[in-house]
Amino acid sequence: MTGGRPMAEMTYRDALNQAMVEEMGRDDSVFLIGEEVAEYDGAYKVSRGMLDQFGARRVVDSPISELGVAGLGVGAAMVGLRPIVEFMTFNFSILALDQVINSAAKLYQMSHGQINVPIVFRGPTGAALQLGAQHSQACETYYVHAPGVKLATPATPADAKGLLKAAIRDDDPVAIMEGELLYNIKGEVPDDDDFIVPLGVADVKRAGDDVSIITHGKMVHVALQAAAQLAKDGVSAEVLDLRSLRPLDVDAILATVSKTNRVVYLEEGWPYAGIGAQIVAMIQEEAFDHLDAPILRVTQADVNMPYNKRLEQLVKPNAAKVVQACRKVLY
Amino acid sequence: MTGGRPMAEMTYRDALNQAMVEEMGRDDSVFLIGEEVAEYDGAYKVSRGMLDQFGARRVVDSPISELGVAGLGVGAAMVGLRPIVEFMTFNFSILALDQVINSAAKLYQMSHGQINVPIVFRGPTGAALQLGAQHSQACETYYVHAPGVKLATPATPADAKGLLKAAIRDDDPVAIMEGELLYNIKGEVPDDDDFIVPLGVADVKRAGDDVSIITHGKMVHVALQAAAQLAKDGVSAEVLDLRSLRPLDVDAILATVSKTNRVVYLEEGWPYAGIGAQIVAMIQEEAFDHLDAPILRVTQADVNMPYNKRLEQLVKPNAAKVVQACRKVLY
Amino acid sequence: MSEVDTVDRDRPATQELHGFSRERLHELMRAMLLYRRFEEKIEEAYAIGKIGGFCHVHIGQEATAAGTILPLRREDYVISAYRAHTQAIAKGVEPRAVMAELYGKATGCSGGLGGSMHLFNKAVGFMGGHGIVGAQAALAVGIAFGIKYRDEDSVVVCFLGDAAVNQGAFHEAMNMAAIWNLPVIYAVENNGYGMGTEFTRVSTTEMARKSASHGVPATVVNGQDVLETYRTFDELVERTRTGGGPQFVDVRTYRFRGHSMSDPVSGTYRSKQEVERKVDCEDPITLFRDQLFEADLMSQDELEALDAEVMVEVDAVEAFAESSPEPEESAIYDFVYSQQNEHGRLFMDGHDRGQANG
Amino acid sequence: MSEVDTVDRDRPATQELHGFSRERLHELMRAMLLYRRFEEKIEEAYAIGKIGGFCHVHIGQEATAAGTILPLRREDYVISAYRAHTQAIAKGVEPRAVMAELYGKATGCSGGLGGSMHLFNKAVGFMGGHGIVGAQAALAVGIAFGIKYRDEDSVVVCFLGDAAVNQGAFHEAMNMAAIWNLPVIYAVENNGYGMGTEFTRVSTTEMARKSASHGVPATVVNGQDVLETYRTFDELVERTRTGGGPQFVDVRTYRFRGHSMSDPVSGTYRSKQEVERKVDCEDPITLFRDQLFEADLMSQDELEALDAEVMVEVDAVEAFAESSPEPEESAIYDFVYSQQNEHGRLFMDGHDRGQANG
Ligand SMILES: Cc1ncc(C[n+]2csc(CCOP(=O)(O)OP(=O)(O)O)c2C)c(N)n1
Ligand SMILES: Cc1ncc(C[n+]2csc(CCOP(=O)(O)OP(=O)(O)O)c2C)c(N)n1
Ligand SMILES: [Mg+2]
Ligand SMILES: [Mg+2]
Repeated sequence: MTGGRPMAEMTYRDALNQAMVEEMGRDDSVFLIGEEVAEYDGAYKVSRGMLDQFGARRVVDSPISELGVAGLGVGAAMVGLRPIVEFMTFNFSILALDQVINSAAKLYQMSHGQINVPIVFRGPTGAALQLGAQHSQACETYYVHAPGVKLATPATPADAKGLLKAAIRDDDPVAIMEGELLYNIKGEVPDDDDFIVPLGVADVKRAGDDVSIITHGKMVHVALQAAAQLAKDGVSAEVLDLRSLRPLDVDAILATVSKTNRVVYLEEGWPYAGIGAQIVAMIQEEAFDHLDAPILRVTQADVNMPYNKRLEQLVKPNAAKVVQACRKVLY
Repeated sequence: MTGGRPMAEMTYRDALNQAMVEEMGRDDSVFLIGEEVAEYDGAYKVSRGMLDQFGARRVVDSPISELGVAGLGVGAAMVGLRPIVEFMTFNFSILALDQVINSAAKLYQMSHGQINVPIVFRGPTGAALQLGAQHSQACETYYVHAPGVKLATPATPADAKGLLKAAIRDDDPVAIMEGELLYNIKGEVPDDDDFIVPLGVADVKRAGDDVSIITHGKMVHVALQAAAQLAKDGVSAEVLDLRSLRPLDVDAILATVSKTNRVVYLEEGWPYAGIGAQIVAMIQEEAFDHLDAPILRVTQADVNMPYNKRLEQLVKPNAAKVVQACRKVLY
Repeated sequence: MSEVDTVDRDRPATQELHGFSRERLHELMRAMLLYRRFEEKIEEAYAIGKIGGFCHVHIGQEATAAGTILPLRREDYVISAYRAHTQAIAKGVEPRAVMAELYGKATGCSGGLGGSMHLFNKAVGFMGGHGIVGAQAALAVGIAFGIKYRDEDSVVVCFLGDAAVNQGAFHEAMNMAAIWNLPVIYAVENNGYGMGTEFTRVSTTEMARKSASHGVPATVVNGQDVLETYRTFDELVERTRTGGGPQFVDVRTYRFRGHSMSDPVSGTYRSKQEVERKVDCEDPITLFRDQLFEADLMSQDELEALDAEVMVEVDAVEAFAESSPEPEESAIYDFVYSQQNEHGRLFMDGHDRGQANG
Repeated sequence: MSEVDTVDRDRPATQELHGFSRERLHELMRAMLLYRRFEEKIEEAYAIGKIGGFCHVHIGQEATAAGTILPLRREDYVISAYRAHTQAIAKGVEPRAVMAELYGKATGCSGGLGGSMHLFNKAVGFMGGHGIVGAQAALAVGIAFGIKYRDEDSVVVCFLGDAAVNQGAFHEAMNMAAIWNLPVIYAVENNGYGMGTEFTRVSTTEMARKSASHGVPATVVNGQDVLETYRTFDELVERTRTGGGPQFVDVRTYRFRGHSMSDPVSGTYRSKQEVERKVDCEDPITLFRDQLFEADLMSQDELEALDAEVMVEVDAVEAFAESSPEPEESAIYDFVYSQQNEHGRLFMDGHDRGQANG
């Protein structure tokens, strides 16, 4: 991926920050808006220092009006700006979904291509720790079901930077779903203003032969843990990080399936009409004869997230559950 | 299903009306609220005559405030009323989704069972004719992904009456998704105040041996057309109408799969994380060895609905596409 | 209008009314006649199935389009709801492109993809055509944000129906317009009803109070009086253009037809008598005609000539729409994404299967 | 309070202040001390990891809970946001059930499933504990609708933060409350900030104008003065209870702590000096103490005794929470649906696979 380039170690948070800073540096039409993004440096400090660097014209604290702010972003994009709308978390973006689905996703079509909407919606998705039912939702399905929006879910600092930069440069609406529990993780990030990770390219985060764990976002780390555990027992698991959920790298999916013939889909969200459901349906359609076992899905339990710590852990997907599912598809 | 009971022929519209009138007659805590439901008799005339019969206390015209009205309904349900919230169409309910997902679906859990939410959300889903991108969306996925809400999609007048009555009597939030193009269809409906169609029971709308067309809602009629066409060529297709998407009659699904070993899922909505994706994922997991061919999905094209009549027809699923998919799974 | 001069038949023809030149007044009359004839043609075409879907006309509300939009510059923006034919034309969208759009043709202003509810022409600043009640209020504030961000001196006029002020989006948007002092004018086309619901049933306050929570100044204008509306907007637009911030205008009007093509003109929610009284006494074209006749700024013959001219134009428009080609099938997939990414599959229905690394 | 009597030390102890009996005044003081000590205990417990998640305390805002809720009846309802510990206690939820909830225990008022942000006790009319800013405004109007529907004479008090008035849900709800004249009182706990955002940065109007669009009467009250708040609410509640319709109240207060446990008390958005000044001059407990001392309605000894009493209570509460059992694992699935349907599968993760006809 990064062959020979100079690298810098940084957190996922800082990688996102750098992506925004660089893109705002190269293009005046890019601006950031959201609750607490300016004076407070972002609820999760992702936009630290940006107000100082770019001023209140381009780093804008909004009222708590998710629907209105999303609409404002889309309107600004209609006249050629490139807004980055930060949702404090995607849980709150359900309030804004009308502007995402009915405006951002549809304007290019309704206007017959006169108006494109180069907007980025970003923020953390999914559960953190003990935040309870309303603050612990993985929102991917709400953003992929209707066509017209693209979606990426970076798992590492390098992907965070590269995908966010790709999203900002993309001419269509792109959602970037991050993770509260990812912001502090560290990794090597190419030290290059033009480093991008193109949308639509999956990444084999660990190569293996016996079983494929396909996943996205925060769960990549759980998959890697599971793969490490399996390795101890001599099972070689491949971990494919989709990175981008639309566009979707189906070639990479089919490649890992035809390599291992056994698949587990791991996701943070609920099962019903989840991302995994779609991937399973596609694989069985396009690689039916390559499957030696049914594909299993490891997801959040199909319940609302409890506050209690122990129950929360039981509800969330984890490496043990992934290992178990892998063993099952391996018989 | 209806063995020997006296039947009356009526439209789907009137069946829904009858369901509400009967339930409001037997339980004062049931009321109807929505845009134009009272003085205007409903945008699609589903509530015709109800204002006269029950008065403005129980048949309530609301402002155009989908989020607020949904929240009002949930609040009323929190103190024991049984609101029926009519969305003029489910397209507009995206504005209300926060109250559906974050209040209705979660209150029972967050309150540890102190507060249940016996609310019904109903109205048409999906496309009608030439209404363009914003008015032609099948919204099932948005209502099933998060746990806590039940969902049924009646295809016939009898199912409309029976499922709506079941929904009104259910102690949890239930969405009933109807269809603008279904309101005028006629059928036999049991003439019985206590006729209900329980949630969670699928219905074989046509028996067959060679291939199973599983579907729900308005598409049941398309499936039946396709089955009739296939029959002319000697192919015997079974049409399974799920009727209820949560709870889901998995037994019935597995039964038809193990009978025909070949499946097509037909739905009006988009493919990505659609209902079909879920059903396919479940079938391949639970009946892997019963499948002689990959399951194919027939869906709306993965695009925004165009206004132009001919293009709209191309985008929508139809009998010809279903026949083609059936032929494909039959090789 | 009580202030008009008593006309002396022997005087040479008057040259002005309230600062509008004779020529400008004729243009205004022509515009309103065009809107009326154009939408009457739509009604005919709808009746015989040439136009489909939901279709909402402005008949009776012509002065609101003319009086609010004609004062604008080309670089200004207009954004509206699903009742927008005459507004689109007023902003400079070609009538034939609007009609062709309703016919679902490739030559339509949205290529036949949008239909009556989704008219667009970015080049002349007509930003749609939106079907979700109230949503355009938030988009408008974004356009205004863009104007200010770039330090331009355009303004946005955002139309809303009276029923849209009960949407949260409207209030969120108006508050942001206020706190950032953005150049947007919210014009409520207050025809008294949202479908079958009279405004007084869904609000305890006057329309002009709806911006009070947000500190946006409100103005009430008789939207059946094209000159009053025009002068008011001329002034408000100037104020907003020069940094005066957002405005809220209650443009009082009345819908002469049903809510949409399938809605009867009168019925359960308003009486035949009410509609007849309004049509008889508050037709904006008749009122304007009377003003012009009284001020001796137009003759019956001139009026008839104008009307004949627009009828010819409307016939040509209809012929254009009728004879235009249907959109290509490729339009189905060509206008979902403006950027087809180099990698990966965008469409999950198999459309781009096998392309790129899909 | 400027109106207090000058106290003559030799007089027999005063028996009343503004119509509050000595006993009632002591109760009020005890309540506020309890809130303060209770939340100080929460801070300790959070610091050592006994409590998790987001946790928002009311320290500095005690008078708003006491003054607004203690005038209510048991049959009245309170609904709030995520900052609600003291409100729950004021409405009658047992302190130990609140603390146990924060500890995630089965004995918590939400069985350990809700946590700090989702406190519930339907039996005493405490309807949550809601985490989506503004959402409770719409739920409140529904509860009020239910009261009116059944012709009961309860009222609902709905708490909102100052930042919540910019949510569309608030405006939609307030409008419905007005048009149906519903018994709901919106009480803004106006602590001047939504997280790090000062109210004046997200509104150009005073808080009291926020209901103006909807015609709901507004009142401003000093929420640091428990008696003023109490009397105001007593009166407003009575008015609303007797059919007077909705009310909107700007309860002016100040948050002495950070927004949540992870937020510093002062920092980029407000100065240390500002906070110190407020803590020194506007602590509602200190202000109330001074009033009582001046009116000779409480002695230092009495105050200390009360404080010692609540400290003992809080220790017991904490011990209860600490020693309570964790919820059963079955709670995970038992509280998603209240009605497990006879047919079909409700859970798509395999939980009820093989049961019924799942
Ligand atoms: C969010 C939403 N809810 C409901 C509708 C259905 N609907 C279309 S127009 C309309 C009435 C709007 O009335 P008003 O705003 O007064 O505009 P008018 O039609 O009078 O121009 C309704 C309820 C919609 N399009 N969007
Ligand atoms: C819809 C929504 N957006 C954002 C948040 C995150 N959030 C939680 S509290 C808060 C600030 C609210 O401030 P205010 O309403 O003044 O209440 P306070 O915390 O001061 O009591 C924000 C932005 C949320 N919970 N819900
Ligand atoms: Mg109207
Ligand atoms: Mg606050």
